[in-house]
Amino acid sequence: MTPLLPVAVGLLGVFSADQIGRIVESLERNLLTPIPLCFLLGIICTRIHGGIKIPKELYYSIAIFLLMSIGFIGGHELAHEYQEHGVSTIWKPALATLFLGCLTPITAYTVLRYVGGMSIADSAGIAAHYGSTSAVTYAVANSFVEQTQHPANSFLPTLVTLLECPGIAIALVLGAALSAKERAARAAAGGVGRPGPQARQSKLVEALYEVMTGQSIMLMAGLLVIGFVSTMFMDETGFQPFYDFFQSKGMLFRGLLCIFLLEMGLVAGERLGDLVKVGPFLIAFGILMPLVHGFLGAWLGHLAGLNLGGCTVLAAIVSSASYIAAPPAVRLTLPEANPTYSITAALAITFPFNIAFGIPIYFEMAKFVGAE
Amino acid sequence: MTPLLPVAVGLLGVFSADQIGRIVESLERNLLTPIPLCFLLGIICTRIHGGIKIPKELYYSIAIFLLMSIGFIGGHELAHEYQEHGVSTIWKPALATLFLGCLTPITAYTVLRYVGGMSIADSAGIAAHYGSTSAVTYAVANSFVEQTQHPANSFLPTLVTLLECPGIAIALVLGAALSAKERAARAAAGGVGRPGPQARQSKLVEALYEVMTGQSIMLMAGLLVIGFVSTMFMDETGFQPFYDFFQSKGMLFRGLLCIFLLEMGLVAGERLGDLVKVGPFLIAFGILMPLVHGFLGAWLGHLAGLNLGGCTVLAAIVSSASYIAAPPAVRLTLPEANPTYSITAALAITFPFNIAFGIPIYFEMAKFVGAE
Amino acid sequence: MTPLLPVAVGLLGVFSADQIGRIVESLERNLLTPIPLCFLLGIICTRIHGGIKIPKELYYSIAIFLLMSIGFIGGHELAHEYQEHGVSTIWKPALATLFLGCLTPITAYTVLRYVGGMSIADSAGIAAHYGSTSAVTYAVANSFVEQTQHPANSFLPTLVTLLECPGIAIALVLGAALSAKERAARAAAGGVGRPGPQARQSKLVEALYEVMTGQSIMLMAGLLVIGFVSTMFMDETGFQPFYDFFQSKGMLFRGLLCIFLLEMGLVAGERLGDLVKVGPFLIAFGILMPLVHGFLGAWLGHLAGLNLGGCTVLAAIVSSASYIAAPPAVRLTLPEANPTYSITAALAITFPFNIAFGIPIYFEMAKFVGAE
Amino acid sequence: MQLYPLKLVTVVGETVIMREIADEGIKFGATGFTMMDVEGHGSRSTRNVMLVTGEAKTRKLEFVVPGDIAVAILAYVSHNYFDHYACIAWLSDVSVVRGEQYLGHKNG
Amino acid sequence: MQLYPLKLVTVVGETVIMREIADEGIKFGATGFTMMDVEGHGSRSTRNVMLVTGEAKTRKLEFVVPGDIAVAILAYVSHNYFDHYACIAWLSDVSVVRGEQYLGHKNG
Amino acid sequence: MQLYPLKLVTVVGETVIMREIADEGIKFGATGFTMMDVEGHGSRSTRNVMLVTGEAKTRKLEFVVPGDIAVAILAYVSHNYFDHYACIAWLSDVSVVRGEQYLGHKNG
Ligand SMILES: Nc1ncnc2c1ncn2[C@@H]1O[C@H](COP(=O)(O)O)[C@@H](O)[C@H]1O
Ligand SMILES: Nc1ncnc2c1ncn2[C@@H]1O[C@H](COP(=O)(O)O)[C@@H](O)[C@H]1O
Ligand SMILES: Nc1ncnc2c1ncn2[C@@H]1O[C@H](COP(=O)(O)O)[C@@H](O)[C@H]1O
Ligand code: NA
Ligand code: NA
Ligand code: NA
Repeated sequence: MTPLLPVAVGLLGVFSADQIGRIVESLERNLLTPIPLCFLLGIICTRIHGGIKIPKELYYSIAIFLLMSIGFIGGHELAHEYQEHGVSTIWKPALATLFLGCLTPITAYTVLRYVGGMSIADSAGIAAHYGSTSAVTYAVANSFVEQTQHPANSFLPTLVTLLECPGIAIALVLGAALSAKERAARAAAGGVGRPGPQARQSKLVEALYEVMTGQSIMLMAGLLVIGFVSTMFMDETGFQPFYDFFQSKGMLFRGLLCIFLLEMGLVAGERLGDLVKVGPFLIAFGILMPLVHGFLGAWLGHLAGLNLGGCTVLAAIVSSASYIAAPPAVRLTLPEANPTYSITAALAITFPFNIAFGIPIYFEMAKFVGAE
Repeated sequence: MTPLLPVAVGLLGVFSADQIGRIVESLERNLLTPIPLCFLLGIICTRIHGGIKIPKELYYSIAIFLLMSIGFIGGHELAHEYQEHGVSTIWKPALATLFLGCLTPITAYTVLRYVGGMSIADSAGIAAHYGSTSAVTYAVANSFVEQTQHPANSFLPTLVTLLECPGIAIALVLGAALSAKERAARAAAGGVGRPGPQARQSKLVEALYEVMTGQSIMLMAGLLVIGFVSTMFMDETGFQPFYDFFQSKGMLFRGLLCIFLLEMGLVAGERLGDLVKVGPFLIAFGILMPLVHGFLGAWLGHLAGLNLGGCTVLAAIVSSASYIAAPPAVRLTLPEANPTYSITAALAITFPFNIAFGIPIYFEMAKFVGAE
Repeated sequence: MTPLLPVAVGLLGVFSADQIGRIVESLERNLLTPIPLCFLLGIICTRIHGGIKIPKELYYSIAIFLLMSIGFIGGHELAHEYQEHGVSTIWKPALATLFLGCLTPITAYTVLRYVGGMSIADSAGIAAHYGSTSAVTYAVANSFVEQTQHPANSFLPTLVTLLECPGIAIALVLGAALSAKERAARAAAGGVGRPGPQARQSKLVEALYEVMTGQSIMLMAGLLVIGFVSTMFMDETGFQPFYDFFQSKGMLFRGLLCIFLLEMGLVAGERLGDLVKVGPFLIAFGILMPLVHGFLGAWLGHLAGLNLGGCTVLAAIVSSASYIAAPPAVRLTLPEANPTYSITAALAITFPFNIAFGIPIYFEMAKFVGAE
Repeated sequence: MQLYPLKLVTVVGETVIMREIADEGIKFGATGFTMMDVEGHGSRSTRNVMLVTGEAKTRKLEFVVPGDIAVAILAYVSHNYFDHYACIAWLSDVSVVRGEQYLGHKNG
Repeated sequence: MQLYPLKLVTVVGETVIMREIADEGIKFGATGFTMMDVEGHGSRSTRNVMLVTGEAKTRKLEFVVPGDIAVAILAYVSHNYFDHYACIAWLSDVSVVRGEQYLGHKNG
Repeated sequence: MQLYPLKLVTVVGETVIMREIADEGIKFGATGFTMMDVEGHGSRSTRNVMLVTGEAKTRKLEFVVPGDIAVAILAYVSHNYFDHYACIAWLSDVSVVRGEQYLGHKNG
């Protein structure tokens, strides 16, 4: 259907029958657990017009908890890593992540604009989503590798934080620059009160600042520092209750993730109806682009020295698309972009694909490139 | 006061002095625990116009958690039961429950219409409430039997789910059918835009579908399946955090139940003022009908092979009245029914009666019919 | 700057270099823990216009949990204390607390009116805040002393409850009485519909009743009774899950306190801008008054027989200012008082000062007066 | 600034019926609606039953529509809900920006 | 469709006083009211103090009433709250379905 | 009871633009505004993107202002948001208590 297809099929094609077998097995192990099943329940409920309604305050509160938890436990583990190895093990993965954060919006834009033939605004808008990351995909991937007894390197939350911003920034600047001419023309015709190029630019700066100081970054980075500092300065008994509260293997994190995924399923279910609207290209894009980005993530992660779990998780977050930070930023700066496209792709295609199939595939990819 | 009285007194009369003594003792053991005491605190607070205000989002979030928890742990226990006995132990209690679900709205309707002399709509509306069930009464009854070291059979949550629908359906269909003539007459006189019998019927179908795919059923049945599947396919370490989160003996379930009951008390307290409005018949109905239904539940439960805890819990849920699923369904399909009657009976009479006195009485009833 | 300064400096001056060293050390130990760090994160986030937004329902729900927890565990410990010592150890601290509750609004009023030269309404309004107490300051102080292995006496939650009301009452009555004349004059000039002295008085009574039956008192006192009763009548296995849920050393309490303090930081951060408006006198007042009140608390607490942790916590709560119960009561009864003054002082000055510096200082004060 | 005179129809009533009224308004030709949670007190408000769910008991619904559609909606509400449900409905005049968009499909 | 001309009184102000105004409106003869949470900004909005509870800082209150009751409510609000509380109040014309129900008991 | 005739400007639109419009209204001279969460349905409401945060997707904004400021706000909204954002805006007449306070600074 698209040039992406052979590439992706190629990526999967290099797996032997044995590896395919293992993928299927870990798919099963992954799918028949409460977290993806709750997502499925949400989708089913929406499709049959069932009555589950998660209050948005609960949903949002869980999001806050998950972000704080990712940050805090990340900071805690980072402190241990730091005490043992200094920054020697961290800087390479950090650089690799930043590089991927800059690369993925550009690959996504190129494919959308030149393969898919979408408008500048739409291409840039969708690229902003795929250049950023989804904290919940991180959480699910992290749960997956912990369950397979291959926990990721401790500093992965740091990488999530690093990955959040640059992709959105690059895509928005790209979109703004490229569509400046078109807009200038329309603005000239438009008349009174219309924001000129300057208003546009100040809006762009504003939107970027808002992404960088947004909820996700502030909570993850903030709690990362807090987790780091408290680990360094507190004794263990004092630290324990905070650790128990936030720990990602604990009952609160896993249980609340179930409720969160239930709501995600409810929302994604509503978007399934839009699949027809977005057309086959975007559906293919929403599945194949993550596979490509995921492979890059696993591969560069391995080169940068991440372990098997770490490569898997990095692949998952690089391949994932943001649906919290990106949408309002794109809406404000690229109003011509149709949000139905980007949200449907990120939420109704890529997210469920990653949760159900992507993560086990990235796990095998990570093994394939040699991570352990 | 009503023919119910002698029946109920009769039911209690068969108890020996010794058994009465044990009822009093287990009343005390039941009443002086945080869950009913929080309910009491709520009532007191409302009566003295105190300032406790539980945000409805918290209350609703706890309801979601409780329903998910009941389902998930039910599914988990069911998987163990199924692995050991297949369906041999389950089908009889399931049939008994369905039978009770069909019987109780009819007994309730009959008593309300012919003993109480209430209108068709009001009788059917209240019967819909008493034909369905209250998940919180289930949770409290379950806590009670666990505290008395007689845990109920594992598949009780399945029975709660089975009990939710048929009672409402039967009562609404009954009410709609019986008052069709009256309505037809009024509709003829009413003029433009008034919904004819067809609109009524489609509304009834809609309301029944809404009850069947409502929040309670979807969450309990959905999580029951999820709990079942994950127990079958996951290893224990992976399953543990989910179990810890949802388990009904755990701190989250019990603690959140306290907060929930506090809010129930606040709401019931407001309704206490309506006791005068509803009159002595409905007050008697709200206490004696549950005793009758409860006895039937304990007895049929025993015949179907439930253990002592199981009979008690079945009695409690059969006797309980719905105040979540039933009210909007009744409001939509039987608009002439006065909601003050049904809600006051369900929430301000039967619910507190069951929480405080009913459950220990059903426990003794279950012993009396021979359950162990 | 004000006569308070020498007094307070004097209080600190009596410490030896060694003690000062220990204060600095425990400051560090206190500051570099998650609870104050989350507060700091909140302040930073607001100052840089970051995007953290805690839904008010989450914030309010945590408040409810904290109040219930303080009460319940207090009642539980009180039951143990009572079983061992009767009321012999409790009545003296209770009297001391009541005395402090009556004294502090008067000292505060006097300083504000005669040293600061503020208006009657403003002085009374602020005094009402400082006469009452902050449950969160209690929670943080309690966490602090538990971390230093000097847990407070079991009945401290009782004292928090006792301290809540009288201060507000005294300040409001004072303010109402003293400004009655001014108001009478203005009311005469004001015309139709203006509430006369009687309306004012009934409003005062109403406001006092509302404070006494408000959320804080009802939840703390109510759960205190529930905790007490359940400890007396339940066996340990039954009690355990409730204990685990509410216990103040547990993960829920500590973890949720982090989220709560984050929101407090967000709110306090917004108020920091008002520091300029309130001027240097009120800033000094917000720091020095608590030191004076704190010293009185530690000292009288010691005389009444409290242990080291108990004296510290009593000092913290006596010195703290209410920002939940007091503001609406003051707003209703003293409308001329400018709420910016009282809220800024209580929330942006005294609360952060206490959390960061006050509590360790009170700990040393308590040692200094001889508590152990 | 070209403004277009239209009608604002406001309905306040118990939650259980409001979604239905909104859908019916669209059928009558309204191009959209705005709905919000409110707290209400009236002569029949005790009829309100959404007691123990996360929903508000009462909701407010607004349509910006041409006069004929406005009257049709009000007639529908009056005939179908006034007898048995707690609700109130009224009409007011508004001048709408680019109001020609809201003339509706008038299939009611 | 018989519509009845009445007045819509709207008051927006800090939460602490709104319940009182609603009760007073009922005393003036309103048959009911509708209240909702809003977010407000005005010249005195920093007076707003419900900072740290679960309540909104500002609320909006509406009465559908006959003209004389409307004026009585506005006068009451103006005299009692405008000096020291953050609030605003206005009046508009509405045509109410079955409006005779809302004429009020006029005991104000 | 002295009442002052002013205009009520109402804007309903997707959350992402509403704060901006409120701020702009103040710049045009409004002395304040009132904003609230609503649920909306219209011709373009699928453009609404605040899907997965705690915020409402749609908000409603009201200004009480003199006629000239009202027109300026409506013109601004119409020119800047009607093409690409889901929103609706209208004007109505109100009589405001102590209305001289809301004449605005007219620096727009
Ligand atoms: N006079 C009124 N002014 C404003 N709102 C009203 C009035 N009367 C009733 N309402 C609203 O309409 C709802 C139903 O009113 P009712 O049918 O009188 O119980 C109430 O819950 C209020 O929200
Ligand atoms: N010009 C205005 N337009 C709309 N609402 C206003 C206006 N001025 C004030 N308000 C509302 O009235 C409340 C109190 O206003 P104020 O007394 O000016 O602080 C504010 O919080 C706003 O919700
Ligand atoms: N005819 C209407 N009546 C009332 N509200 C409307 C109407 N049309 C649109 N709206 C509101 O304006 C928002 C944006 O509308 P639209 O731009 O048509 O998608 C919707 O979400 C509704 O809240
Ligand atoms: Na990505
Ligand atoms: Na039942
Ligand atoms: Na104090």
